[in-house]
Amino acid sequence: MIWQLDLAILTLVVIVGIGAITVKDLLGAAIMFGAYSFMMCLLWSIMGAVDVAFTEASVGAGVSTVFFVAAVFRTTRRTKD
Amino acid sequence: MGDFIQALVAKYNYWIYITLMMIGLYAMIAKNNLIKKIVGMNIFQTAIILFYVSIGVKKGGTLPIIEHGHGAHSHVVHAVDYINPLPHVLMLTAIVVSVATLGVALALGIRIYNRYHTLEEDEILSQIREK
Amino acid sequence: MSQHYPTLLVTVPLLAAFIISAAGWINKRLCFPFAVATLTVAAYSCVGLLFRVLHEGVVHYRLGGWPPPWGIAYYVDQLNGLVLSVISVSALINLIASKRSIEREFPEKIGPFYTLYVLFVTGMLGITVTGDAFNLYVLLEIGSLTGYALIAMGDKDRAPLASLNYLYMGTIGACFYLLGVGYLYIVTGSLNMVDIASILPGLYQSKAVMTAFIICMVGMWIKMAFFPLHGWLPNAYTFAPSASSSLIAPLMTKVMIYVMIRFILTVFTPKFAFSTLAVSDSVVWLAVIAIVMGAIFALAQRDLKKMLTYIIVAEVGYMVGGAWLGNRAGMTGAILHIVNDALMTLCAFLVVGNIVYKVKGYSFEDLKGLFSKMPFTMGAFVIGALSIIGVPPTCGFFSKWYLISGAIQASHYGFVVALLFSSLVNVVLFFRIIEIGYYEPFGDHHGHDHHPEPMAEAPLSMLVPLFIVAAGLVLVGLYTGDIVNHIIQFVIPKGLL
Amino acid sequence: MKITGLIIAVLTGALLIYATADFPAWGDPASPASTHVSPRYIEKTIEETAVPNMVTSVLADYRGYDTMFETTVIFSAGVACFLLLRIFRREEPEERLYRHVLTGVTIHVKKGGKLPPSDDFERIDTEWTPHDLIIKTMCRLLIPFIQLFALYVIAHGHHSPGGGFQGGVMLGASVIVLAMSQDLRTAVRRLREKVDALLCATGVFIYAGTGALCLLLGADFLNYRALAPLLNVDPIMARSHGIFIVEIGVGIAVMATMIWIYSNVSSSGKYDEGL
Repeated sequence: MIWQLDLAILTLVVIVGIGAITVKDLLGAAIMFGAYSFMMCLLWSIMGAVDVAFTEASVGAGVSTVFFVAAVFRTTRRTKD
Repeated sequence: MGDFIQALVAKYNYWIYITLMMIGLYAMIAKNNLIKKIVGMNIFQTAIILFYVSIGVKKGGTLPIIEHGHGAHSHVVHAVDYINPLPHVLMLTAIVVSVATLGVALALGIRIYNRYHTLEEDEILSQIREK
Repeated sequence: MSQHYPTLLVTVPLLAAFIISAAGWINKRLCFPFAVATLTVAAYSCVGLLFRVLHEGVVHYRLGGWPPPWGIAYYVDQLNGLVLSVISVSALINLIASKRSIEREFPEKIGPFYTLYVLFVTGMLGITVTGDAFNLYVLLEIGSLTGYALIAMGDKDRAPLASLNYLYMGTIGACFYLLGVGYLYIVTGSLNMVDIASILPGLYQSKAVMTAFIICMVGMWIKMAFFPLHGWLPNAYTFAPSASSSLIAPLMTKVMIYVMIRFILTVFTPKFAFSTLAVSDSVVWLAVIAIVMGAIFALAQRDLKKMLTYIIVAEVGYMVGGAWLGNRAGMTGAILHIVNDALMTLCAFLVVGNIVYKVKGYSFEDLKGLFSKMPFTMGAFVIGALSIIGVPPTCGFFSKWYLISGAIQASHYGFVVALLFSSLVNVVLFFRIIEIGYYEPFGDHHGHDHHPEPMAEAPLSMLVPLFIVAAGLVLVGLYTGDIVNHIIQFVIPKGLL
Repeated sequence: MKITGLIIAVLTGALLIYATADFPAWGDPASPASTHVSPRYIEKTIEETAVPNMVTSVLADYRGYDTMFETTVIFSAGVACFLLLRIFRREEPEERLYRHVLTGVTIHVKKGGKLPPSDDFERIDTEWTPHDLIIKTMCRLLIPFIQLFALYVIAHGHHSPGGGFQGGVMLGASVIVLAMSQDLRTAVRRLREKVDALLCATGVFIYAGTGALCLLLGADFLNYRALAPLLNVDPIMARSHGIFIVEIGVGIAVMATMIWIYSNVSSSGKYDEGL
């Protein structure tokens, strides 16, 4: 394990996570969430959980984000917080 | 120095999982927008998955796939050489559960939007009260 | 086949759910007979399993043939058997009773509705029968997801939002439970309940075990709507379609109470829950607040269904308080009340279903003159009301009796007072409804021309199941002694006095 | 509400951090989690199931019962989305857009209006995205390769990361990509809603049915050993093949459900104009 990379991704995950819930645009939040899932997937493959990382890459960063974007497309991008 | 960094990384992992969990929980309780709450819900669930995956980590262990090939059956497999696979299995289930919950939550959100034309909880509640 | 009862009662509904789902696309009329047949088989297996447990003692079943800590195992004792029978029988009765209203409310989507109905029952049965902590989480999610969808099909304006709020709270609850299981796993390395219980005694002082216990309990309390965490329940159950509310209201909260009792009794022995952690007194006080607040909120309501949901909140307080009194009588009362409250809630919500079917409303205004319009339905309602109040010989009296004697034994007089207060409030609540229904004439309040007929009773397919439940209330009351002596007393460990 | 949320989050966080003090050291090979139950999975997986990827063997065999319900969770989510969103009453939309293929001219057709039958026009979504030949062609080219890789992932799950879920999600994603690059109607023409729903039920039925078959053959539920006489192999290989059968079931169910949820969510149940 490369600990510098691990620390960097762990920090980034928190930043992207906070970004996803604070950004004032739902489409932005959906994309941020996709980035968050992808960081998580990297983190898990660093930890050796390849199957979980694979699933997260296809489910979390892939299909979940598409669902979010589809739902935002069907509703609205507006958000107050 | 190496030990210290290892310890820092070790603790850092747990702290990060707890921080992410707090972010998710806070978003689910405090946010006003229904989709934002769903984003928070997913962050919350992913944080728990991170926690489980960290349980499975084993220093000096490799991926949970046994090296095999011709004649590989002869060598003995030792548990210390491989990462614990059980948490990974549990978390595959948890990921699938989280995407299922996400689907249902978004379907409900769309139904609410079609009826009230907003996703802000306070605006919906005031529309309900006006009636 | 009888050695396979433990798995049949889960997998038969599961397999049938897929067939029903496919049948919904081919011929909608096939769905209902399939669902009834399935739940009949499940109920038969559950009752058969209960009798087997009574004769032979604890039943073990290995899924996939793997021995317990490695594979998933079923562990069925008298407590599981009892709760399983109650779940499957009440789901079957409700299915038959609500056929008409389902067909009227969702004519196009009968197939998916029955699919989710059967899957919900599968989830509840699976939670109850399983002996594996993680398997419980997965089944809990099946029960919850199907529950959200069933609830959201109700009132067009309010139900989706109520269901979404339930989803948020339910997900937090389930995730807390999952987190607690993770904490247990990190210190014990096992997921099997019996195996965890054998490892835990050496770890009682560990902070991780204590946190695991607290987190699991909070998760379950959210799911069962224990007082400060009950916010989702009233709206969700009120705005649900009548078929779903009479399915979910009796089962979901009761099953979660079963899980709580299972965790206290089997996973973390009573010694840990009641002695090592000195919180049982505060939990009973929380239960006292739950009962009092539930009763007060119920008084403030102006419609029948919402009033009943707040009564459920108070009843959850009864059971949590009884379980946490930490003595034999209290625990007996809590377990007995799981059975009784499931039947009472089923009876009350079936009555609401009949009223909604005929009157198309459930506010107090709609109840005027109902005793002359629907005498049989209201007759069953009176029996249910007597049982909720706690009048002998209905079953509600006996569980309340055990709860009160447990509270006196633990010298917890606050709980006694709360129980009596809630009974008094229930008297007021139900007599107010009986008064409206009996004395006030059927009003022409709907605006449109609605000529009150002398009698417009619900169809027989809705009345007969209701009568069966009402008779069950009295029968369970009369046979309370047998239930306690032959079933419940084996469940409670000898150490608990 | 913000303050309450903050307080609850901080309290929960504090409780959890307090508990980490008694955790075994991070990555400790001697921790209970690494020594109590899991060693058997690692050491015996080849011997007992003939599957080198332990995650697959634990997922589909040792804890196969969990996985069956996990697939059921996905299935119930699909049915739930359908129940919540699908609208069968087909209302004529206010306005439909058609594009003349050769010239790129867009024609608005009001409610009730009709276009002369001709192959020169193609229907486009009202929330119009400019016609982009590059995206459409690239996606069409990519889709077969995505599907091929997905099948590989399902089939090779015994030896490498992957399996029914990942492969199923990717198969679903290939159809979703088609729906996004062309339009929803094109994707639905390829995979009808009824077929999709039936596939969804069939996939999970394969899983649970395999379990029930073992039951009928006299063993415990999901004990694939019982399949040995049927498959004409020894009991250990029967476990391996049993895992493969249920992985296929999982793949079908997950693929169909992902498409089902996507179509319902992106068209809010109308199955007409999607993302």
